[in-house]
Amino acid sequence: MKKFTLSKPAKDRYITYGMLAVIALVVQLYITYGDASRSFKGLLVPTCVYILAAIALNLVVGISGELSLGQAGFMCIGAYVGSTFSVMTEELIASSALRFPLALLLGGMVAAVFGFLIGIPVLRLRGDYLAIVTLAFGEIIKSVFNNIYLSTDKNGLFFSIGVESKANHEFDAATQVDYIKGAMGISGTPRDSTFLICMVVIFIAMFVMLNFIDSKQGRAVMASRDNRIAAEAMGVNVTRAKMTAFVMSAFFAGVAGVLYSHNLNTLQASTFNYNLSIQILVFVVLGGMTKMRSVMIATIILYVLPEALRGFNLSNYRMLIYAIALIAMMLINNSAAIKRVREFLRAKFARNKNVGGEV
Amino acid sequence: MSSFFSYLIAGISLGGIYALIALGYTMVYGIAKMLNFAHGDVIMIGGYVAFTAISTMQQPVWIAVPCAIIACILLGVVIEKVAYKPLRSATPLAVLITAIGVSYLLQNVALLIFGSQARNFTSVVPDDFSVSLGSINISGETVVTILASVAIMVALTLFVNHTKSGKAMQAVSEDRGAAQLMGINVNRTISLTFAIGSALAGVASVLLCSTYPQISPYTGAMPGIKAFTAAVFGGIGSIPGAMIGGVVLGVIENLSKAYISSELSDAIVFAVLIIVLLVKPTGLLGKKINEKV
Amino acid sequence: MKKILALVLACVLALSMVACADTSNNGGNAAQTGDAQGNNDGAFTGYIKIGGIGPTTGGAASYGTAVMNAIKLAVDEINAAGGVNGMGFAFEWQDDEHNAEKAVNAYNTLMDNDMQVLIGTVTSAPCIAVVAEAKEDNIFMLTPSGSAVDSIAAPNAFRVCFSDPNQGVGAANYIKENNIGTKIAVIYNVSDPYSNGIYEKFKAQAATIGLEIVAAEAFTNDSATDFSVQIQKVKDSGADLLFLPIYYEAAALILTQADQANLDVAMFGCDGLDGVIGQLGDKAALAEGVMLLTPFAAIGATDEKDIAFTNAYKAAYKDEIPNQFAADAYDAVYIVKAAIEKAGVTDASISCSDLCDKIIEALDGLTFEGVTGTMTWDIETGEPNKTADAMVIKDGAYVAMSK
Amino acid sequence: MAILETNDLSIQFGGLKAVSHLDLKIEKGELYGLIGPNGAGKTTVFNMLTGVYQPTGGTIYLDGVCLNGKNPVEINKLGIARTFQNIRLFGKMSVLDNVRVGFGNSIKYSLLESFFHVGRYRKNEKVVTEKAIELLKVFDLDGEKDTLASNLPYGKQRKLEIARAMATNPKLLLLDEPAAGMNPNETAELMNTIRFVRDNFDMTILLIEHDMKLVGGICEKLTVLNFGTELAKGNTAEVLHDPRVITAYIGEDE
Repeated sequence: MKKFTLSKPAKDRYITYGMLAVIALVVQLYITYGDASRSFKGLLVPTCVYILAAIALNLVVGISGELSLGQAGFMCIGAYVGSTFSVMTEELIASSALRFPLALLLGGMVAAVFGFLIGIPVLRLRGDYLAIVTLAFGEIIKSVFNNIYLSTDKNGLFFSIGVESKANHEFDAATQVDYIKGAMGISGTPRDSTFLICMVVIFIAMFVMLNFIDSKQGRAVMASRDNRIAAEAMGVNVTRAKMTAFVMSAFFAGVAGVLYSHNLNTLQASTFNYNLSIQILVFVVLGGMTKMRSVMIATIILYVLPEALRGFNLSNYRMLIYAIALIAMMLINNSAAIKRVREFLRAKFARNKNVGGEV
Repeated sequence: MSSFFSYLIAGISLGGIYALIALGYTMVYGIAKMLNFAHGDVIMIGGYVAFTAISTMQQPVWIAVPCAIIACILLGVVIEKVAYKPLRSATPLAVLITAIGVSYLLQNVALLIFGSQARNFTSVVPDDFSVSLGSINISGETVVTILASVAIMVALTLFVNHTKSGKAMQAVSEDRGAAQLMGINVNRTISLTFAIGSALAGVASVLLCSTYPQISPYTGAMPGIKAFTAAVFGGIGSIPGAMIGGVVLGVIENLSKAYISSELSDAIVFAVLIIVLLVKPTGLLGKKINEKV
Repeated sequence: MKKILALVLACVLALSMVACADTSNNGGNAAQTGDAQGNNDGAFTGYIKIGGIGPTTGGAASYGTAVMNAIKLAVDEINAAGGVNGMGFAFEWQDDEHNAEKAVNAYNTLMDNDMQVLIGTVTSAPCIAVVAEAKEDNIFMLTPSGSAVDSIAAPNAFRVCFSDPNQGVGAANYIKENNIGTKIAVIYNVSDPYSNGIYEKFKAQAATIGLEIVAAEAFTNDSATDFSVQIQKVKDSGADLLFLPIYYEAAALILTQADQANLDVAMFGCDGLDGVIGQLGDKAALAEGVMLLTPFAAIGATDEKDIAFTNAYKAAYKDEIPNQFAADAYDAVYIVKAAIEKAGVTDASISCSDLCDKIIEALDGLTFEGVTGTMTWDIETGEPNKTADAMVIKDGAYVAMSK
Repeated sequence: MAILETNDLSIQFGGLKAVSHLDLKIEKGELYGLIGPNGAGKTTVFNMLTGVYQPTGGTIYLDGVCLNGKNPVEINKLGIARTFQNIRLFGKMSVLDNVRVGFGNSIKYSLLESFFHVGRYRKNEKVVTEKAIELLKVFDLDGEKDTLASNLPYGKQRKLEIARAMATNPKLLLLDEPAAGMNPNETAELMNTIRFVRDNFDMTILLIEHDMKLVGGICEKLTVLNFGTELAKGNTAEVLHDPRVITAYIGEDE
């Protein structure tokens, strides 16, 4: 009888897929048949958005080994593109089952194109310099989108950066429709993001990313991370490898942005500031920067923690507690004493010794 | 022409503040190799201490300013002991995230103690320090800020190059392991660096709040990010670089507001930063890194 | 896996801290008030639960805190005075960090806690997100300060303050009619929907009625400290009036820096400027001569209601002077009270949707006299009809401008 | 025709002439040694051959193709693979993956195929994995294929570097001090492995080494470098007995 075996990374992948399926099923059953609270239901889509943004960032930070502080910028692009598309085509394509996937794809693609363009200069830099340039791009994107105006009237499309030219433009008031309104952003995006759609998107993203990691292109990325010079000597085109990871990350961050914008009725560029980028980075780092599913779990815990604190009667202390918890987690995770305890435990249960295959 | 000079002076004034904060950033980064994202918030706390001393307790400036500086040093040292020291051997990213946690913590503590309302800060600089150049008036705060940042830059350079502790810092910065083997107490050196960086934060806090006479729990956040940008601009880790980076950033910010677009000035500043880093990947005065194969 | 374990442990740790903090904290400005354990134990037949949403952390925290404080003050006053139709008000506040997504989370939490009336949200953008939710629940929603047009884009949403276009157009017309200035310069916050919204309409209206705008200078939330360039450009433009559709914190800095730069023009602002005297502190003299269109004035108020409110607020919150946000929120609670009284609701267990219908019905034709003026509502749009008084700051107090 | 030929190869760093006028000629199938005292410029030669540094003078030909001006990736594709003096493994990847990175350019499938693990992916991955495990068997590393490279003991790390280099299917293999840090037993084993590789894979090998036992044991020809210039070259036995070489190694008596 032929023995059915799976390679280690493949086995690991199926654990992740199983976990996703179980989460999707249990939560969906709970919100359909159980008495889930409003806030529980309300948190589902945002949590999924951050999971997607975080695992996408992990592709750059964990797998590619570069510190990026501009994830919010790509989310911003995806959110704006997806939202504008949906708002403008809401009448043209009535079915959200058709329109929403198109919006997701479009948002992701445009973000990926920007990822590529930004990647060209960014990936020439290393370390903290790369980090500050991604931060700079994130801020530029936010700042530019904050100034975008897009309207139509019977004379056609009007687009401007800056309020001046809009205020000077003569519109046909009867047919004027404002889509993007500067700092006010976009209102009235159809609310197409549901928990199930989010889970399907996360599943696809996870599938593609994990498959990528277990392929020659993915190994090239990790090799470039571990040792750039050796990777080049082994014929790995380091720039192309890092670019692939960067663009993929931008794509999924863009998709996360579309999911985000289709969960709310309103969208402003100011939401996508560096604080959001840092927030997502926190999820990734606390998730250990290696396994995608650890990043996912860290995201769930860290996003839900401050929201769960709403239930207690101490709104003033909510963010304070979050800050303390964050520091405590970092110290617990990294302190030498805890590491020793962990080593000791590992030695005792030597069963799973040093397993390879970064997933 | 006269308006150009006034933009320039305003830029230098703004840049002086950035430079002062950037010096603290660069000092800590250069030696401890960590981005202390909480630096801006230490400044905010320093500002509140000075505010409390001056406005609430009616103390004179010569008591309030040292109070702010000492408070910042104490705070910096405590943060370092509690939050950063246990992570000496961890990845730089772990320390970065911890610093972010500290930043949130300081903001929220200030929010609870002092409330969210921005407070009016009484300038510590007497009015007669201001200088008039023709039609252009340079405020006393600007004069003091620039003098202070130049003095601090010179003092830091002398300290790092000519004292035993300073040389120890350089050694730790070059190679922590080797420094340890040479008998340098790495932990103490890094703690000293934090103390100095925090003292600079104390000076910056008083001058920042005097120049822009308001203080709120979020006062330190944006100047912190801008100063970090300035430090990278000048070549992070380089003391004169931080000074030049700060001033150049301030001038670019104000000139782009004046001549290009006041709506997009934030974007323009960051775009210039990107261009500079593409031409000089380690900033204006940064050291080139060569990896031995 | 062990890392995850550590994470979970840390969470448990954090939560246990929460529990500790919970028991130790009863002071400060805790957000919940008027619960059954209040001093009117048993006096009320039940409680109408009012929810409030706004930023109490983050950069916009001062606005949210003012609203939270004012609602609490009003609720306490009403409960102490015997409530409404035998019922008391209960109040719960949730922070939204000036973020639309968090505002929706906050709204959901409040709905879980059986909110019946929503006063909020404080800032425009999150308000738009919450309106979409509130529309589905048909809960009565009254925003004290969400001034964007879309902030009340639902039949069940109303506001106390003016809308942005309303203010922009109003300011332009007032300047023209009273001939306050001919060459106008503007400094506005391009990253703030409020400021941007007013400026956009102001500019359009100025073009229509023939006001000349000689300089329009922007700043952003990220660069809201140094205004020297903007001030210099205003100076160079030869403007005779500076229009400031911005909030008082930035305005205080602009006034300080304009003084340093020897800029000598008249200044004119909207309701956001209210609070500038307090913000300037010992430099309050700089605000002399500044004009603003505002329905409420805490300092130098002559109206009885305004004085009473200002004093009560100062007494309750460490001498803090109430700003426009606080005044709007204070009115909001009393508007709800007036509407419930008029509707004759006596059963506090009424569903939020039924209560909403009754309140809206009552609001139709209701004339409310509050600290921010006398107002009625357009039931179709949810906009208030009220007049803004033009004020000028004289000797550290507001004085009505003579027309 | 020689597989590797350098003519007048020189490099200068600022004013310092690190290597000057080096002529190397290595025939196919040879086991060639490059020796010399510390700081003689041996690793610099490797860095020029692999494109890490660009020579400031002279030419490099591999199998008739000029390598001047080419980058490390191109040179690897043309057929030179190397190991490093200070081990440069992909530390956080498994032993198997380290080798599979080496095979990266010999398998062809598109990014889209790797996203969904379809098309050529399955077949190619299967082939590559089998080949990689075979290669690991040669170096006696197949038992540790799932271990992280950084967790291997030192001697095995050196071997893994050779295996990884072999995976790129080179014409010429450059080994930079392969026996450094090994005990005599390990060194002896390594000598056998190197010979095995040369014989069974039909490989040409150029190695830098300080261990004279290894050099004397397996190298057929030697070039001795001193202060960046060629001191001697020829058959191993002759070169090792050359008095100039002995002086350079032991130092001059004064």
